[in-house]
Amino acid sequence: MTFTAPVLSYSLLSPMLFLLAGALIGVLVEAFVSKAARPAVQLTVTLGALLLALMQLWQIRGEQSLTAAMGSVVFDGPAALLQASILIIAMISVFLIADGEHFAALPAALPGSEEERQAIQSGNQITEVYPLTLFAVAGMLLFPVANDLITLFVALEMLSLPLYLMAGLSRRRRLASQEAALKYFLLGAFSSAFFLFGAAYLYGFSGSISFSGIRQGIVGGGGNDVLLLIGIAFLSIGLLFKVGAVPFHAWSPDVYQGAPTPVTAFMAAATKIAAFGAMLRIYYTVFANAQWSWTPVLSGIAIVTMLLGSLVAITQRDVKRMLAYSSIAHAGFLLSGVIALNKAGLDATIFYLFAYGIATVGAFAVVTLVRDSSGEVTDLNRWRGLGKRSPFAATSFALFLLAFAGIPLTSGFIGKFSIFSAAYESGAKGVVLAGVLSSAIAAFFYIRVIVLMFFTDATEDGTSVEIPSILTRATVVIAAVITVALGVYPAPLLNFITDLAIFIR
Amino acid sequence: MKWLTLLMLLPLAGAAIISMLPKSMEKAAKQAALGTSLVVMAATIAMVVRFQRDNVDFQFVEKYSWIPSFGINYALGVDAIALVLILLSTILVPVVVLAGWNEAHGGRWSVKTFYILILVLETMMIGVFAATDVFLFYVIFEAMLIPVYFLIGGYGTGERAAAAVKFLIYSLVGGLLMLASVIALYVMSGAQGGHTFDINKLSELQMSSTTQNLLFLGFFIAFAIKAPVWPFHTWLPDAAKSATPGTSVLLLGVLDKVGTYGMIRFCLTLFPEASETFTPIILVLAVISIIYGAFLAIGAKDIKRLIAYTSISHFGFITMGIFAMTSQAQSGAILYMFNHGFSTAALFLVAGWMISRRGSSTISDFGGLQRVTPIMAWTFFLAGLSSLALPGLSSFVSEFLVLVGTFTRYPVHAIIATFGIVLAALYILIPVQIALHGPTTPGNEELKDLNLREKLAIAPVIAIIVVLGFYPAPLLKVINPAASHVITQMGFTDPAPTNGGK
Amino acid sequence: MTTSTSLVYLIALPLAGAALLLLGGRRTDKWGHLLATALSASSFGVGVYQLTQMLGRSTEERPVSQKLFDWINVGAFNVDAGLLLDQLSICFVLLITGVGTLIHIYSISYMSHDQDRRRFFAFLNLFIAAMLLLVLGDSYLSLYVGWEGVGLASYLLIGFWNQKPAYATASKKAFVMNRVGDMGLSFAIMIAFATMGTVSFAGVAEQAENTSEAALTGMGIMLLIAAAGKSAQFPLQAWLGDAMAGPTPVSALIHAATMVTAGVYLITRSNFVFDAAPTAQLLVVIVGAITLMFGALIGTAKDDIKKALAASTMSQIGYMILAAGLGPVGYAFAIMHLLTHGFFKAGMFLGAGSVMHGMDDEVNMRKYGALRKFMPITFATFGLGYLAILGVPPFAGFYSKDMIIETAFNAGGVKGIILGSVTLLGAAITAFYMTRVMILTFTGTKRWDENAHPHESPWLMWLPMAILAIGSVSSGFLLSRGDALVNWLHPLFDHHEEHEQHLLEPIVVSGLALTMVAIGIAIAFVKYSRQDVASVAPEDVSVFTKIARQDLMQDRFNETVFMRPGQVLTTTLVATDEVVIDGTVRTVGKIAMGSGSALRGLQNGFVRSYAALILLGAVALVAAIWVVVQ
Amino acid sequence: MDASNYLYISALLFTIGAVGVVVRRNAIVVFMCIELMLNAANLSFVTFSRINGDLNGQVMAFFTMVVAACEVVVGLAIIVTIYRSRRSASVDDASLLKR
Amino acid sequence: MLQLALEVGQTAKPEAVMFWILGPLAVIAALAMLLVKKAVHSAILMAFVMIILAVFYIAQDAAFLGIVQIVVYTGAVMMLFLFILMLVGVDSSDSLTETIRGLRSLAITAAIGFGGLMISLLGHATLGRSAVGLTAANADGNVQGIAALLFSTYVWPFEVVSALLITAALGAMVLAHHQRSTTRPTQRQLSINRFRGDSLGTAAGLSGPGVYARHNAVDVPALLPDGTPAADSVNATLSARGDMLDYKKFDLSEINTKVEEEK
Repeated sequence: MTFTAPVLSYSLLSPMLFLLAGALIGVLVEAFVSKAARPAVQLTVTLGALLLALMQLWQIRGEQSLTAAMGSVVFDGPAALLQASILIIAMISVFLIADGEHFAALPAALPGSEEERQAIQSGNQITEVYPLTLFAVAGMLLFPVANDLITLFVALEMLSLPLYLMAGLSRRRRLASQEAALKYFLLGAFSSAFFLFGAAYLYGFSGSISFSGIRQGIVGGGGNDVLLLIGIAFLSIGLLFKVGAVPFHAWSPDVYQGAPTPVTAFMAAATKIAAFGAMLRIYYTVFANAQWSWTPVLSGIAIVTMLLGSLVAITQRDVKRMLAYSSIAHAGFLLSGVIALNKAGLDATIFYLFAYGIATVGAFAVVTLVRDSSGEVTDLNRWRGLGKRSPFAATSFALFLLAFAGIPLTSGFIGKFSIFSAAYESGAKGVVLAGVLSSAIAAFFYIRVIVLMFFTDATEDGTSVEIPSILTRATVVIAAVITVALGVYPAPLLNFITDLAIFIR
Repeated sequence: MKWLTLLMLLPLAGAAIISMLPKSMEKAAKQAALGTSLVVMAATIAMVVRFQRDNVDFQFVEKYSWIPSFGINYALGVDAIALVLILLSTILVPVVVLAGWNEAHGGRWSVKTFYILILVLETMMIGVFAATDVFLFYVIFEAMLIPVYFLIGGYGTGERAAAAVKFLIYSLVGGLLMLASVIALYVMSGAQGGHTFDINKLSELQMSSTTQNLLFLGFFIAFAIKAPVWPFHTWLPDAAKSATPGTSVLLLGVLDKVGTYGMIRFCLTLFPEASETFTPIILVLAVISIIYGAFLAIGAKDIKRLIAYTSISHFGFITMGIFAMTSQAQSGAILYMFNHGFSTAALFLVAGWMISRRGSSTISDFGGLQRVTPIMAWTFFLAGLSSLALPGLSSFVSEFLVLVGTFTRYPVHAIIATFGIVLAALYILIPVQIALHGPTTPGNEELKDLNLREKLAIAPVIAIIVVLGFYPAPLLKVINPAASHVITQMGFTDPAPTNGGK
Repeated sequence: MTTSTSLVYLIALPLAGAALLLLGGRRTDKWGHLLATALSASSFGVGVYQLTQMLGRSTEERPVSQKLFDWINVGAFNVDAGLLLDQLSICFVLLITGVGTLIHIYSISYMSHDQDRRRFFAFLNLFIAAMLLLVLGDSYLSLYVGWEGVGLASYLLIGFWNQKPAYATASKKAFVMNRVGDMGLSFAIMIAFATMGTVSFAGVAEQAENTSEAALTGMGIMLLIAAAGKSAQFPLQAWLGDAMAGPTPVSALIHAATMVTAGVYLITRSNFVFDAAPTAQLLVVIVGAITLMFGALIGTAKDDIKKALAASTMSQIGYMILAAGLGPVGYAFAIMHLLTHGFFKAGMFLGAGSVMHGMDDEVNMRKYGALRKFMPITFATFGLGYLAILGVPPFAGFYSKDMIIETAFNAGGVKGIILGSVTLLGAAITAFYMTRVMILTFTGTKRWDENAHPHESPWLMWLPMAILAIGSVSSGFLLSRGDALVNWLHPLFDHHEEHEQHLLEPIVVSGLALTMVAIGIAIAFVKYSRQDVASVAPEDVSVFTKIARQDLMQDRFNETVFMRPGQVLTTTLVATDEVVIDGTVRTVGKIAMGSGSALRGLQNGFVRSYAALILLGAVALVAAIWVVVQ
Repeated sequence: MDASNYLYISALLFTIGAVGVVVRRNAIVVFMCIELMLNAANLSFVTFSRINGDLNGQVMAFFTMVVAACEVVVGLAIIVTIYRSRRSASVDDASLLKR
Repeated sequence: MLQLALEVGQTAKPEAVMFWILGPLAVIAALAMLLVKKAVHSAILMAFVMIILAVFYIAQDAAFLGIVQIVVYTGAVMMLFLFILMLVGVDSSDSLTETIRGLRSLAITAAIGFGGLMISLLGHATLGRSAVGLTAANADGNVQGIAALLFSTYVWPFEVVSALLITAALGAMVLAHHQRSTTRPTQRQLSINRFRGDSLGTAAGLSGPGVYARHNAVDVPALLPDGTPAADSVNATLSARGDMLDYKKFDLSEINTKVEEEK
């Protein structure tokens, strides 16, 4: 038996390697750097790793390879775009994470205990979130570039596990936070079991673990499609769970609400990109030839997702939950890009993911700003009159909401337009119609929040807007600028995406 | 010279200047807003002078690539229809600024914000009429909602937030339906020679009649909500009641025109066959609007709601004129858009002054104003006469053209619609009697008559109403070629005299 | 056709006066009335000048036109702002400006104590201008402008004292009912354009013969509706009585002499339409006949002197309309009666104004009596008018009314007999109620309060009355001498020299008419001169009287048939708008909210049910696969 | 012996695991049920590996075990934390977040 | 029927026998796992299923996986489960009554539907190629074969899994590790605190459970000299778990001390 040494093409893996290295350094920092210095060091390390990864990505943006890491990883235009989006969003999310105050001082301490009180007094911070974030980002980078089921599964877990953990680390309302972690974890594991089961059947159907092998199996398969269909169905459950599509969405409102807001922002934005990135690759390359089987089902799911997300969002009283339902609705919109199964759909989905991700981080960043003495205030009723007390927060939040609603001159509109037109082009008219309808429903609750902030007077219980750390403010400003810029002049980015976004098989 | 871009940039520049002023300099903000809008008006007139009225193509054309990957251009250009409406907008803005000098003070936000919103709105009003790229039009069509929303919700009275929301939701729903149609057009253009939003190219698309009907509906419902046509009208009375008079003037005078303008520019141009298919239904809706709006105006207790309902009736006339497919009706409809802007402006501004003096908008709170504040009363009366289309005032010409033009093709509709003129007499004279005649209602004895500023603001409006009533020819000469071009494009010719079948 | 550049001054002068006085405001208070009167008079001067010019030309050359500017020009719809002065309109021009000027003069004194006299004169000038536009317009559309313009002026003047709610209501009622008529005019114009492609008088006249009778009948009926609205003819007559709310000079000018006769003008002007549409013509006659009787009957029961005169006006216009409906033979008589009526009715109204002026604005004739001694001039002028309206020879009414009765009889067949009888009966009733007015006002015992100090009016008031009285006396004779008016108007009307079949000899008709008048006078004498008149209207009167006092239930009819249902409809629609249309939208919102809340129930917080949801999703997918595979 | 019989077993075990997640309340038992599902998937992998004559399936199963081990660590840590806060391992008690 | 009949030499018959014995057992054990009340029993049954699976692996020429299944899964992972079960109360038992309305029937319906459909589908599945068997692939030995794949083709995921392990470790630490925010008190400090405290009652140290009582189990509190029970003498874990017996009945003052003479 001969063993050939593997060839890894490190340059294409380097963005992930930088992140993993950064994470490992972070772990070492936990061990060896004094407590006081840790936050700053960790932040520097994390941002440095992200920045290096991004720079490296820029270097390799034009390259294409099917065989990186012995065929485990495929690198092409969409991969570069998705990874870059994830990195950018991770970066501004890290700004939020760095703004202290969000994470439990001592997660191991019982909520409300003396020990916790002491930990808070001593200014303890759990800087472990930085390496955890980096691990998650690395997993997210890997997810859309995975080229076989093993890598896909490992990436899925790698992006999920840190998020499970981080969801439980909130400083305030710790019981809810831990509950969110539990729910996220249990349901996540449940769905990855489905994912795995589906993977097994795909393997059984095609006799191959690699995407190209599965595709060949679909193209030239000799038997009937039972195994394939089961495989596609169950694998899809795992993916749809991650993006929060109905009926696999139930975790997201609870988790979004319970998790520390920076984590919510990060996972709402970045996870979606990663998961949709993987979906795009899988549906556009691997399952493309079995289109007949999954498009109708996925269309149905998309329609139900849009409508349910929008309808339930109307009735929400908590801003984070409202954003969660809105993100469910957006998952539906994004699914229509997957259904489109054409170049326009690919471009549109990538653009939409980036635009939506940025706006989401921005919106959650504003949520972190609205606080009273006991932490963030997420009850919408207490957002009354915010426009008066904090024009900055209210105006930027309104901007993000308008982007979510798809009002022209915001990035959301261009995204919606491009994704719906792609779906329409592929003949999915029902999806487009449902999308339009649910956009109308959705507009209602976005406007309701704007009314609350601007047109009603504040209640007496004094929700104050804390003067935000410079980093949070930066996040909000960056997100707002990008949102408007992409709404007014999206041409450069769209062109960039159009030129680059071509899947290789 | 890039006239249209210049026109759009001027208000923005003004807004930028105002935004740099400190909050305390309220007067300076007002003056800057007035100055800016006057400059814009002057520039518009300078442009209008250069307009070649016999040329039915778009003029002052500008085109820059905006989003090349979707074939979207920043493309501007005006024909007579757009030109007239731009002129209307830019004349009304300074009037509104001057007339509503103090109306920003009751708002949630500062005075300067109010004027920034007004000027931004002006830019969009010009842009929405000037856009020849469907996408650009849609963008501005939707984006316009935002400043209006804040103007109603932030500076209005009463249930302003609810009214603003209602306005926005209605408009957004309509806009989204239109978006679906826009997307379909875009996709079809892609299949037929490359993605484009150029209105001229889109009008050459081949599509099945079912598709055309559906897409037409998408556009039409959006415009019918905007216009508003029965039964999509219920947002308007609430919005008009809650908005400041100035905002209401812009809302009814200009923004709602986007709906009727859109019907001509998009519904007719892009979907000629579907327009024909739906004409019977639309005409019925228009006639219902005319009669229904009039009855509701008669039943209205609130002066602002009353004016809103009269507008619904008037928009019924405009819609009917647009779809009657005769050059008289078409010209009449276009002229009506212009005239209605001024007669509503006059009514609303005077009503606004009455309300701000009395502190109530209930009609029965007034009484005998003719003795107390004769100038205000007579101005209101004159505006009312314009609204009931008294011959010799501008609305008459347009209303009669619509009726006579409709009659030649759809006599029954025209006959029913004509009953509206009797109802018009009622809905104007009833409030006139209650508010202006009779003994002076207690509490009104000390009301002040119009001051110089207010007189200055209303004078040009009244002048336009009267002059165009007797001498509409200058405007008609501009409008006629465009109107008949629309008719020709649709494949219609005016019905020849029938001689009663002899 | 002759063109002229001076026609516009006819209109422009009074219009300028109106504009100047309205815009000038209080500054013009001192001299405004004088200016207005002067402008009206100069307009009359222009009219006279035009007449002399016209007389100097041959028959064919007499009509004068002036194109002012392109007014509305869209496609085939070409309407110039153009004026046309022909033999018909010159009659009106002179009547309007002449009587108008006299009434201006009268008003200087009559309104001297009113603080808004200037405004009153502005409105009078506005009226003159609008009325002149009405008769001078060369197309139906220009006429329409004047048509509504006089409606506006009428509205403003009826409601001149609109601080009294009843007066304000009266003015509104007049305008709205007029608008119903205006609607008819709109329809007529639309029909004209749709069928003939033109709306100018000349164009329609030219095209009429190429046009089907149905279309012309339709147009004719619409014109009749228009005429009925403006001229207070059945069924749109109800506003005229209430219109007496305006100052009396207004009643004299607008609601007696000029505006209310515009309907007659319209019908005679549209002779080419009616001549070709017998059905419409018949309707005209019927409307005229009904109104003639209607007005006369109301007149018998009115105690308000102005309302009695108003009823009389209605009735007399009924005569004119009837005449106009008789075709080419009747047009000239209609115009003649119109002119003579303009004199004597204006004179009587001014007389009534003079009485009221002397009686502290008392209008109830039962509170008058024996005023002959206190107001001799008024009595004299009023009396001359009285004789004229009765048709006593040789006063003006004799010539004009007699002709109409005669023509009515000559209409032939049953139609002729019925119409002739109606006109004769009308003459009798006219005699009755006018005598009643005379007796109640000027003779008998005085029934007024001690506070009243009846006195003769100043010369500024009686002078116009005197001039009009002269007209009442002489105009009939002058106009009919040698068929002057008939011949003057002849070129305009297509008089086909039909074989005139005389049912009754003219002299017989005159005799009959005079007999009827005598009977009417006699009854009135018996009823009012032989016994004392109660100063309060007696209640124990016949049902007929009661109904007549209520204007033959016309208001109740309108109320029941139009107003109440209209109000109900309005309320219903307001409710519909709120409940049904807005309600539907709200319901959609509620459904969305409701389904949102219901779906929200899925999110019950239990992780196990979330897992169940995922499991169900998986089952659904598997089931779908199963279905596909089977 | 028909190798596909293992697939039936695998499917049954998977189903039982899935139902267990829904019906059991003890978080640890729920988690064990998930592990059962993963094991069922592994059995499928191994069986398919045999059918396909290809070791990739076994490698995948191996990865699954490793990843599952990591998941267990994280999962149990979370369960312990929530148990310590709430004194209960019942997943039903964790229902603060809803609606 | 899935045409996968695989005649693997002479092992065919023994494998079938093994399968038909162990297969049903595995299913029964799995079902029982759902039905037993105590979590510990579930864990044991789970381990049982896993071992059966290990046997299946080995029977299917996946010897390496079979061993790993036993060593890692059953040995380590299940032990971790049991360990945690101990921590949260080894004898804690689930009430099997369903509290969420309709959920159980729903779940059972779903399960029957799911299982039935899956089996039906598998019955319909065809592969279009004949089953191969692992004889060829395992020619160099099963472990060698897997190793070759693992360290060449799958080296990248293999490396990435290390990150996953670090994450797990880090996560467990974050959630469980009590970082001290104050320095640990020395013995000396503790003594001082004890004697300087408000009461000298505990100065001599806490009593052990059950010492002076009539009962000497660890879950019964000690009685202090005055006869009152010392609640903190019971291990905190036990009391936290609610396993401490009610001390009231051992309280001297509560005990009937009256000696009744025997008759």
